[in-house]
Amino acid sequence: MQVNDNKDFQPTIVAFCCNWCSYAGADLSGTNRLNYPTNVKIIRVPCSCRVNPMFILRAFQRGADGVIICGCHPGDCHYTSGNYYARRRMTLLFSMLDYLGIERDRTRVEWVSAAEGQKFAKTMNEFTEAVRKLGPNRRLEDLRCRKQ
Amino acid sequence: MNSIETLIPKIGVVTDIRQDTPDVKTFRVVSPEGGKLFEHMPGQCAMLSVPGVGEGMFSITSSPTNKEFMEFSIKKCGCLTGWLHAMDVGQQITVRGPYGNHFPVETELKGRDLLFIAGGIGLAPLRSVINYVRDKRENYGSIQVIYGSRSKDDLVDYQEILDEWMNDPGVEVDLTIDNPQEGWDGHVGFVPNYVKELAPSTDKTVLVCGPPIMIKFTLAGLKELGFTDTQVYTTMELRMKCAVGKCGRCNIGNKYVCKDGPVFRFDELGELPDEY
Amino acid sequence: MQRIGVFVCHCGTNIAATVDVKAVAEALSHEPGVVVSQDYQYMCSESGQNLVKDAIKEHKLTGIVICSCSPRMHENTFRKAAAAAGLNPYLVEIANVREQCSWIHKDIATATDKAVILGKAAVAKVHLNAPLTSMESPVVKRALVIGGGIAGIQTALDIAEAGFDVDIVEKQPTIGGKMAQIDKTFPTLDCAACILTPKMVEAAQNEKIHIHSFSEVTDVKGFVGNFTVTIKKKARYVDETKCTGCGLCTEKCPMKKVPNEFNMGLDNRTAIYIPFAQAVPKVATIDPNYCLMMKTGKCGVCSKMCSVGAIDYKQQDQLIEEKYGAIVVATGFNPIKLDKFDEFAYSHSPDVVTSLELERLMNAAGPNGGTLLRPSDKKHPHTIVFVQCVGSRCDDEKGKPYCSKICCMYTAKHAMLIREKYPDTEVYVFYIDVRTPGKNFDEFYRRAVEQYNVHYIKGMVGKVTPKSDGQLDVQASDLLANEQLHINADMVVLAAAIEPDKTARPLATMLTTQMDTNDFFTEAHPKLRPVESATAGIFLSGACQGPKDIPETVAQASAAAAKAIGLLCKNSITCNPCVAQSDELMCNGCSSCEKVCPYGAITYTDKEFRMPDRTTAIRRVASVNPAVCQGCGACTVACPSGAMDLKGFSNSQIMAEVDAICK
Amino acid sequence: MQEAMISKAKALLADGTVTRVIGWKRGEFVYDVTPAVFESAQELDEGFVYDDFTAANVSKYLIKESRKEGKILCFLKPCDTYSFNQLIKEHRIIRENVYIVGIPSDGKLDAEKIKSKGITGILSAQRDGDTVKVETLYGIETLPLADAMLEKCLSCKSKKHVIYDELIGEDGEVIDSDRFDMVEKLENMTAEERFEFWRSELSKCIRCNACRNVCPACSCEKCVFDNPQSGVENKAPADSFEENMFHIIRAFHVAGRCTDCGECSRVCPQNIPLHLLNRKFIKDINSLYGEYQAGEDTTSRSPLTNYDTEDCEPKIVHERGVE
Amino acid sequence: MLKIAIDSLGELFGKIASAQTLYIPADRPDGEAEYRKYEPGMKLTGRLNTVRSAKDFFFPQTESLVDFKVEGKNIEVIDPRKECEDFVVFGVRACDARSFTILDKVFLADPVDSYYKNRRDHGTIVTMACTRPAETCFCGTFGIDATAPEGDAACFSDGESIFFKANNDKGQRFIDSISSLLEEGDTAKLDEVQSKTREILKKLPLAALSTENFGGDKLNEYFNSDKWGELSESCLGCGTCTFVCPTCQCYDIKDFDTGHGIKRFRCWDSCMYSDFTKMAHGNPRLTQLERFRQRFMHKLVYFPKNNDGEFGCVGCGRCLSKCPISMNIVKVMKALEEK
Repeated sequence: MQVNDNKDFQPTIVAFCCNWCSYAGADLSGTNRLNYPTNVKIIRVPCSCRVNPMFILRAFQRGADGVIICGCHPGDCHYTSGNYYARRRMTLLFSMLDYLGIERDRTRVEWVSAAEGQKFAKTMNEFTEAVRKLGPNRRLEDLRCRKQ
Repeated sequence: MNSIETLIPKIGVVTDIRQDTPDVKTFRVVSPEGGKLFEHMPGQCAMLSVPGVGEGMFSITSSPTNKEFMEFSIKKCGCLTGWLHAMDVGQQITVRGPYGNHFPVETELKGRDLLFIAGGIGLAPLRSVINYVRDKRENYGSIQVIYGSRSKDDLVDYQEILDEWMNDPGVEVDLTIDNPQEGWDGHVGFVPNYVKELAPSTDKTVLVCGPPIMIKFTLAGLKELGFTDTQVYTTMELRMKCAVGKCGRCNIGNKYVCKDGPVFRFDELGELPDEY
Repeated sequence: MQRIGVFVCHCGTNIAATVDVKAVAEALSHEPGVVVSQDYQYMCSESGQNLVKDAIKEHKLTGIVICSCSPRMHENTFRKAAAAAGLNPYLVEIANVREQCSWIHKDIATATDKAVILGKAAVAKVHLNAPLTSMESPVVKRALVIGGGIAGIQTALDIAEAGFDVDIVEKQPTIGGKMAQIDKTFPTLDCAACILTPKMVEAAQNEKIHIHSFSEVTDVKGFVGNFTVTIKKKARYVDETKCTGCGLCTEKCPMKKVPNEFNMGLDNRTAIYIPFAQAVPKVATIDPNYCLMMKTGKCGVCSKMCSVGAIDYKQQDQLIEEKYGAIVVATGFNPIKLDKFDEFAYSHSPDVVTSLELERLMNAAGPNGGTLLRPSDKKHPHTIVFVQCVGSRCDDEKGKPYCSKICCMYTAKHAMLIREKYPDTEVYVFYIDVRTPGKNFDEFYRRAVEQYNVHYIKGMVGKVTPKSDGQLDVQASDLLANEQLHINADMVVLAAAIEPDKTARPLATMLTTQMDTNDFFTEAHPKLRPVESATAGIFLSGACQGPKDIPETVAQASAAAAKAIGLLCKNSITCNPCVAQSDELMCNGCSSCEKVCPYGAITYTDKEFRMPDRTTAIRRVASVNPAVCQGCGACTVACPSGAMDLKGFSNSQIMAEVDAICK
Repeated sequence: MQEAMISKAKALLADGTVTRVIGWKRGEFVYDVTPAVFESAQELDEGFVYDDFTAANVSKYLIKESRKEGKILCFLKPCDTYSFNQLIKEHRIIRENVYIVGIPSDGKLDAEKIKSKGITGILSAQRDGDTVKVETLYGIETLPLADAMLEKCLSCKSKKHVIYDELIGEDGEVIDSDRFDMVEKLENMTAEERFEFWRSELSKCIRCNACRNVCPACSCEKCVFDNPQSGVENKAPADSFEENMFHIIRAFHVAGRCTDCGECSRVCPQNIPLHLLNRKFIKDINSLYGEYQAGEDTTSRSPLTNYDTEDCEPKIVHERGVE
Repeated sequence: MLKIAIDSLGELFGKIASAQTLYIPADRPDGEAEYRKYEPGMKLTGRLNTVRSAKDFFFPQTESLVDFKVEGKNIEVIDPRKECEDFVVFGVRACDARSFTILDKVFLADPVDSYYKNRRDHGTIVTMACTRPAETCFCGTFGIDATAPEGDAACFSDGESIFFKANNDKGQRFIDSISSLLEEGDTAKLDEVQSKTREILKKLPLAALSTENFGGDKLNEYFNSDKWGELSESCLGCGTCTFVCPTCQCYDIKDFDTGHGIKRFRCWDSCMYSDFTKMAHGNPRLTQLERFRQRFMHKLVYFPKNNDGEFGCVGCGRCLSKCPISMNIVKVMKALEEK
């Protein structure tokens, strides 16, 4: 596949984190000083079910190279069922993006609890690396927004 | 490129902001180097814009005889106007214009007795004409201004009306507000009724501007008094978008408000389909 | 146009060491709408807050952005500060540049860049923030305590003391929990039953306390101040209101071969039983798995014996629904199952017991009436080996990664008690570390070693092998002496790790509270809010939150009670104003949102509208009950027309953040 | 059939059951029929038509029509009944104000498709078994029926009417169609090929909104893409908005609600196979969450407003198909 | 007349494309035709016309008008206009060729639209006479001769060769630039083809359609016609007719925040869209009836009234083919004419 592993490429990564689990998990990885790349920028949402597919496409249009959605583990949603809806929505959306020929590794859903600071950092490290390997998002970007 | 391009705006600096009424502010705009951005005639409009927020057409409220700056009286009613109302002095905006036709101050109106009838923010475009004819007083006959608003606080340019127009011996000003209010000892009542009460001479040429409903009843009142459509002018700037007669929006029948208007004589409007 | 103030916190050096705070403030000062951008040592300090307040007034700010620690930490602090300065508290946004920036990055340049972007996102969002006002919702003046161990009992007593009704739901036929099974308590060595049972009685007698024993919580709806809980009262086949607890039935019951849970299965009980003498409520319960009447339809002895006619073989599970303002979780712990620890021969030899089994073996009300005898041959044991950390501090799957905290102390207690009572018995304790922080704990441990000559050996037991002579070969290593040992023991006692009760996980789901990976409930803040869950109105008491000894449990129980009382004292609570809202003009009435709402907060009504074509039309539109909505946002995505939006996290706000991050 | 329908309509008008009839009106040519409302026997005689070109799904018009005074008669083809049912489920149509007569359909012809075969100057078209005879200004052409039939009819999913007040003719059955074949074919391409395929198709979009405006599932009072407040308003093709946002979100918004009526592809002036987007969602929903046919009934919960605690994880996308 | 053998068209296109960008109508996999930038090997379509008209080259669906950079209270205006490069649009039909007369009256009227003019100045339109008109064609209604198209230069095919004729100086320059490939040819066969085509044109189903009942003087009569309700009833309010129309030129001006500046762009708009006339003060055309009426009144009444009787339609027939519900200008004309 890709010979060039895009070592120097600095992807822009948007992480939607639910307020109750994953955002707290992200905080915990901060509290524990667990390093992950600066490429990851977190947007706090109340629940993973707040993430509208439009936000994801919007991020890609505006130049994001990867989008990750983090929520409570299934069964642990603060709102009982939000992440179940998110799971269906994201599964279908990702499947559609895949169908449209968009690189699969640009999107990801990960369940991270408030206690999983370690997992959060690990996930972000892995995801960033996967996106870095893919190189810049060219298939979903809006050219007008490309950084000059 | 060598063509007269009007879709590319100029930069204007807001040098003064005056709160006229609770929802109307008057903005003074000059070019970054100082002085006016362009010359205009009374009744003409300009397209003001804040990049990223939007463009909007506003009548130029100041008189062309003012050589230092242009003024726009703007009522807060949407996204762009909301933004304009929130800005501070020193803010740059973009301006393109002037657009549209103007009141025939140098032709039909010359030498005539003039009656201005305005309601609410409708005074904004007429103010340009009123101050123009006041400054070229010798060219015109009598000047009468009938102006009304919902309340005393909603009278646009009230201070200027008090300080200048009312002190100008050549101008007769008749003010009215819709409902009685403490501290108001002037006339109370709607503009169209007040016009009928005052029963101005039918020799006068009338310039009317205000909300559509006011215009409608005023016109009916004027007709009762014996005025004809050919004596009455109005301006309608509400419908414009591109301002250059091409985007295909502001037409009433075959007339483009931004190009053939915004100033119309009522007999011209009468020929158009009832779509305004 | 907005007038936004940006305030960048140094957090001492927590932020400033890795993020160039001055550069951040400078970069953000150029963002549209930003009229003031400052940095300060500690924004959360009083002077820092004053700086913010003064700027709000001086610059007539319409929104503020604080670049600081996590909003989970100080969002409320700054919201209050804003409110104090006359700015709506929801016009405050926090850019998390500590937990999500300075603490995880090392390179100053990139960390600063990231902090600027996070700040820009917050500025972009605050541009679109709308002032929000909180609604008030009434508080039901009644609390629910789930779990009737010492934690639950203490919490209930404290809440009742404050004058509020409180219900205890206990899944066992009696309250009392683990403490009731314990013989003596460390470090005072007083009898557990002697200090617990009075509290149990007190709870039973308190008019404000209502005990639902042999019951479970099956459903929880609602929100802080207004929970609706369904409690299943399991059929005990005995009418609680009639039973006097005389015990005649239990004496006469012909089915006497039921393993006695209370004594850890070390002896038997009858099919109709009262767990122990001091049980509260002192009511018999029929075990339908063993009752001959229920299994074969032939017996009915207890029914015949019961003079008050309390026996009811046809009794059904009963569901009751009750409203509560606060819920305290006190589900406690259990020792882990040791079937995976084959090396200790727990499953193979009856003489390998857990510490809790030892408690029963030593207890006067236990199977041997308080005499310590080997379970296998009821002989007096002369050599007893204690193994510490069985399943605690364990890296692999079969155990738990955490320290169970109480084992060191209770083992010292056991060793001491044995040596005291049976001086001829040699006691060996194999440990990894001996942890004795706590008042009088280390003194207690040293007494065991120095005064009672308990043999403490640092090292792990490798294998316990039952020998043909009935003794146990304990193969172990002494790490300090660096030698392999073989001890012929009569008994081996395993300090099994403790884990949260199995009922906790489904309960957490019902309560929408979080648990950690070990199924302990997660507290709202590990330091500052240790007895609250992150879900408002749900409090944590005792070992359900983490391993605890009795004094700690009782302390936390009272703390949880205090928190619950604080809530119940209020007549109403302020609701989260970040709730969904439907734009009726855009709403299609399709019901998608209604279907995904977990709270039933959305209803549809037919309303008359003036349509764009100047006609009026009756349209079916959604409306959200802001007191019921919890603001998850599921409806906003289900809504195709975008009519449903979430205040505080609106579509445009989130997209503005996205745009700011991506540009 | 047309005659039977006209006489049924006349009878229902005459006995006062309905005050209006929605159907199709004859045009200038053989194929340009327009959905229209008829109010009298005379209007029906003059213009009502039901033939090989009456493909338009009239169910969406009933949102508006069912809110008018008086009951309206609508003739629904099997596929149209699914759309109608779905609109009932979404509370968009007032059922009491509609009288449904189910009519059979053995597939409709597509003038655009005939033209795309190089046939021009169409004067008439006649079905004859498996062929279609087209009379043109330049002579008579014959082509296989499949080359002249609408895509949506070629992959017809059902001849069964799921809702009606009465039927003309016999009711049919749900068909075991091969409608997912093309989706599967695409799934089996490489990501690169899929991207190329969709980019070349979707980049043709001129954002005329015909697909959206004709779609019975797109019945929003105001589309998010038209609403300046939504933050994603976008009027005309600007860079790749249509490829990367509009069509994806439109398909997502109708996912679980789309009955696969095929109108989007029928009306697309650029012949973009938009139904393949919707069918992808339908196929995924069927395979991941169990068979579901939108519009089959008026009560079941749509897959996207439902869940199962044992649902698959999104990473299933990574684990299956061709990368 | 100068001609080139059809077999040598590739050579001709190659030559044109070597000097400037060349667009030709080519086949698409779906059987429709569209204008494409010429690349070697590309063939001229056999279809009568393209889905999208040639107006796209001069008035593209979206174009950048002006860029802004905003910093604090200051705004920088960046003029993105560049002199357009020369290009040729080959194979434009007579109907589309006439559309430029109409578009010119809008965009080149004072104040001149420099974006459009720039492209007009640099674009050469080479038309192609029709030989196989379709049933939807009614260009004759507007006085257009499909066998003698306008444009800068016109081409005529006799089935074997293509003949060239200049209609103006620009067209002549174009022919001069390719004259090395052309040879003088006999037009006898062409004349025969042309007369055959004229016969067919007379027999077209819409040949009888006339504009005599339309024009500026019908303003109030048609505006107040009671036919609009019925005609607009099934209109979906989509923009298909507008966007495939070679003469529709309504546009909107919008700002787009790219994250590092504001792009003000112009995009096509449709008077059929419900928000077309929506402005801060309200929307004067609230119903589909009003919007539908506007489109047809504009083409059939307002435009001729303002432009010496020139109608805003060229009879290309695209809306007849493409309207999702088959409502179109012909049906409107016929309905309005009914008394």
